[in-house]
Amino acid sequence: MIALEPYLDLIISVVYVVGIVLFLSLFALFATWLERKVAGHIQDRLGPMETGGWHGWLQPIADAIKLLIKEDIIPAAADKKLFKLAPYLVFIGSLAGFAVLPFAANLIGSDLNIGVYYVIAVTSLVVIGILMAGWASNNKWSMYGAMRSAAQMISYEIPVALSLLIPVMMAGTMSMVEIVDNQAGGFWNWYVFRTMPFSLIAFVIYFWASLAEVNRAPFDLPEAESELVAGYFTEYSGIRWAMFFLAEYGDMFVVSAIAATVFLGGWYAPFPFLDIIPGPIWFIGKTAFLVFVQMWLRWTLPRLRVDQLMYVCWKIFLPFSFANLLLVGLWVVLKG
Amino acid sequence: MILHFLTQAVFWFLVILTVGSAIVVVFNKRILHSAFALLFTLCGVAGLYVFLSADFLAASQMLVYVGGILTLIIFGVFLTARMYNMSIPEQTHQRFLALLPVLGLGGIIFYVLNSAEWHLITPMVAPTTENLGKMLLTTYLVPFEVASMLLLAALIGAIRLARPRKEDHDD
Amino acid sequence: MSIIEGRFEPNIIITSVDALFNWSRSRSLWPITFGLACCAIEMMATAASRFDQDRLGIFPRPTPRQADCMIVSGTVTAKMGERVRRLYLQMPEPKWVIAMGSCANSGGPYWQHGYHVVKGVDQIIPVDVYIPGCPPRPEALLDGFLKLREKIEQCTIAKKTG
Amino acid sequence: MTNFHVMLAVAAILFVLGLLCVMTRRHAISVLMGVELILNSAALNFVIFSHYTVGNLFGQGMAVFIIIIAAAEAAVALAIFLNIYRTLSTSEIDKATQLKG
Repeated sequence: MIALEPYLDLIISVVYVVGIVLFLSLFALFATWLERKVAGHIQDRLGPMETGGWHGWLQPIADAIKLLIKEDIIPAAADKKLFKLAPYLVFIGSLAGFAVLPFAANLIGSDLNIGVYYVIAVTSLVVIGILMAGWASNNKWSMYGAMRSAAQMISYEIPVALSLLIPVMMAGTMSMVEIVDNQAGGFWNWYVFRTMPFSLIAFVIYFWASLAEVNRAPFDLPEAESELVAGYFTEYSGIRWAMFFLAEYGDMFVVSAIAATVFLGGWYAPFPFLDIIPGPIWFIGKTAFLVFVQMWLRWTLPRLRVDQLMYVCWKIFLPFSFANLLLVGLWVVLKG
Repeated sequence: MILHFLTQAVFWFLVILTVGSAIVVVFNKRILHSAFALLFTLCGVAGLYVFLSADFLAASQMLVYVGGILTLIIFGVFLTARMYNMSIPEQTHQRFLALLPVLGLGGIIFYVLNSAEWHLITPMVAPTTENLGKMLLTTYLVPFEVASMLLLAALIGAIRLARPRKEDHDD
Repeated sequence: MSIIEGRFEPNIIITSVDALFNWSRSRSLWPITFGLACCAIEMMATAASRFDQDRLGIFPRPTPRQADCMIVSGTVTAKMGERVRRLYLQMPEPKWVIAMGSCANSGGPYWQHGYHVVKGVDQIIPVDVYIPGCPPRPEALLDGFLKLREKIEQCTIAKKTG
Repeated sequence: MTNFHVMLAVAAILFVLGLLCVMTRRHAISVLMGVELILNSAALNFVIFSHYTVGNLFGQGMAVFIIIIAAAEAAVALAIFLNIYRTLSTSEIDKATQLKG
């Protein structure tokens, strides 16, 4: 009998990592199904109905198996090494964010003391991965898509970071768990409702800017079908493309989960007596609701032009976030 | 024991990643491959910062270097080269002539590293962000403000320089 | 061809794997839409709320790299024929083609005097399902997809015998 | 040989490689990459010494300043390279031999 005691931490981490990867894949799969259902119902259709009986719930499984056994094309004129590397980078960038998401008080990969900052930092990998994919494909649509995407993600990182600083300032810590703990006890304690209206503005700015961070409509210019075929993944087929897709939905989950954590009270119930329902359910529920709102917006709003996109970021979101930050700082100082 | 072994394995992986990709940066003929290899060097250094219990610095390294500077560099390559020429080759010059002083300097550095007597202390592993923040806003307040001014000046200067001139476009 | 195809003898494992693969392939047919003429309007109508091809898991993709089948809907002129063929070649295996409407089937009204029209898209790429009509109604296109399903369900990844 | 020595060696190698990059390469942006390597090695050295021999955070503070300066330097340098490319239509720094724009 081997003594398991010293390896317990290791085993727990490995199990957690495997669990997170599984969760990400399952979430991404069923998010595609949900997206098609939401799109269908918004457009007065039904969406997938036939595959697997009840409301076509097996549709994502069929899609996934099909993509796995599809031919994997690497264009002859592409830069093969970078072409193969890019999907992994994007996927790692998305997966790394999951490490600090607090599903519950003790269900977290690692409660880093720089949690929020860490998430903003690892997202940079996605930008590089996208640039790599766009360039290595040797295709002008990929290139344009990648350039647009990188410009957009870098610009919108600033309002995202500035609005995330507001709850960080109010909590006095960047650790995810401590930020959530400061919001315990009812929805009136959530940071989105404290220091009205500043934190509400911060939440709105964060949510809109995060839509641009993950290239979702109305900021989905990098993938604009009508002008750029499919943006930076035009040349990707089969399993490599599936990795981009997985990463996109993983990113949606990460940004929504951060919004739920720092603004909407993380794993706490909106009313204290509802705390008997376990934390992870609240956390995933809040996140899933925000993901749903992202889909809702995608199928409701038209796409912005490139210059409008940059205008919104630099001339509207940025000044507002700065003013917001100053005012909340003043509030924190005055309150002592 | 096994944890220690794993930590050492990760450490050596980071060392090899950093040095190996830095070699690619310097010797690869394709400039974009160099730029993308720089990504791994920067990530490796960020990982080494974690081993030095500099967590804030590691995240800053990822954010500023990878998210900012490296993206700028790649954009720079795209903008100053024929974008659709996949190889974007580059010739190097005086490689052997340059090798002499560089190897000499490297030799001196390694000699010093080997011969010096370091007075090592037992390193402390603790979160540094809070103390670093306090330090930057008390002891180092003036340099911090100067750095902010420098960033602002660089921002304005870069925009002024990179902007197309009036005669370049018609509107 | 993907890596698993044509490498194994037919046996019980392969046939059950076949069933799974054929199920997934036939249930998730993503077309690259090649709207060339008036048939394209009917194709769009098939995707819209009344006929809703997404019910069957048919989900249009903008790029050939991610598509499984191609709906050639409309008149294929000689000039467009090159592009049709190139986009067909860019699709990853396994791939299928649906020729929608008389023009794509046989040249349609241009079959005799249309010097500029390809007399049927099957002259340049292999076609799996022909849908007659000028243009065919959306129901006909959906029926074409169901026929294509039947065809896919007879595929196998085993070695071809004989 | 401890981790301390290995890391110092890594920093030294980065410095040497950066120097070589600056000296041999022609494309302006390659030179910039060499400069980044050198800056990285310097920052790494600061952090190593502050962690292993001093035990305070001053080295880390210095590294923060190095990162700030690297960001400013990269932005300005790229703006200048862009201007050079626009006026001289070359990106090789050896060709940019005149100050007149």
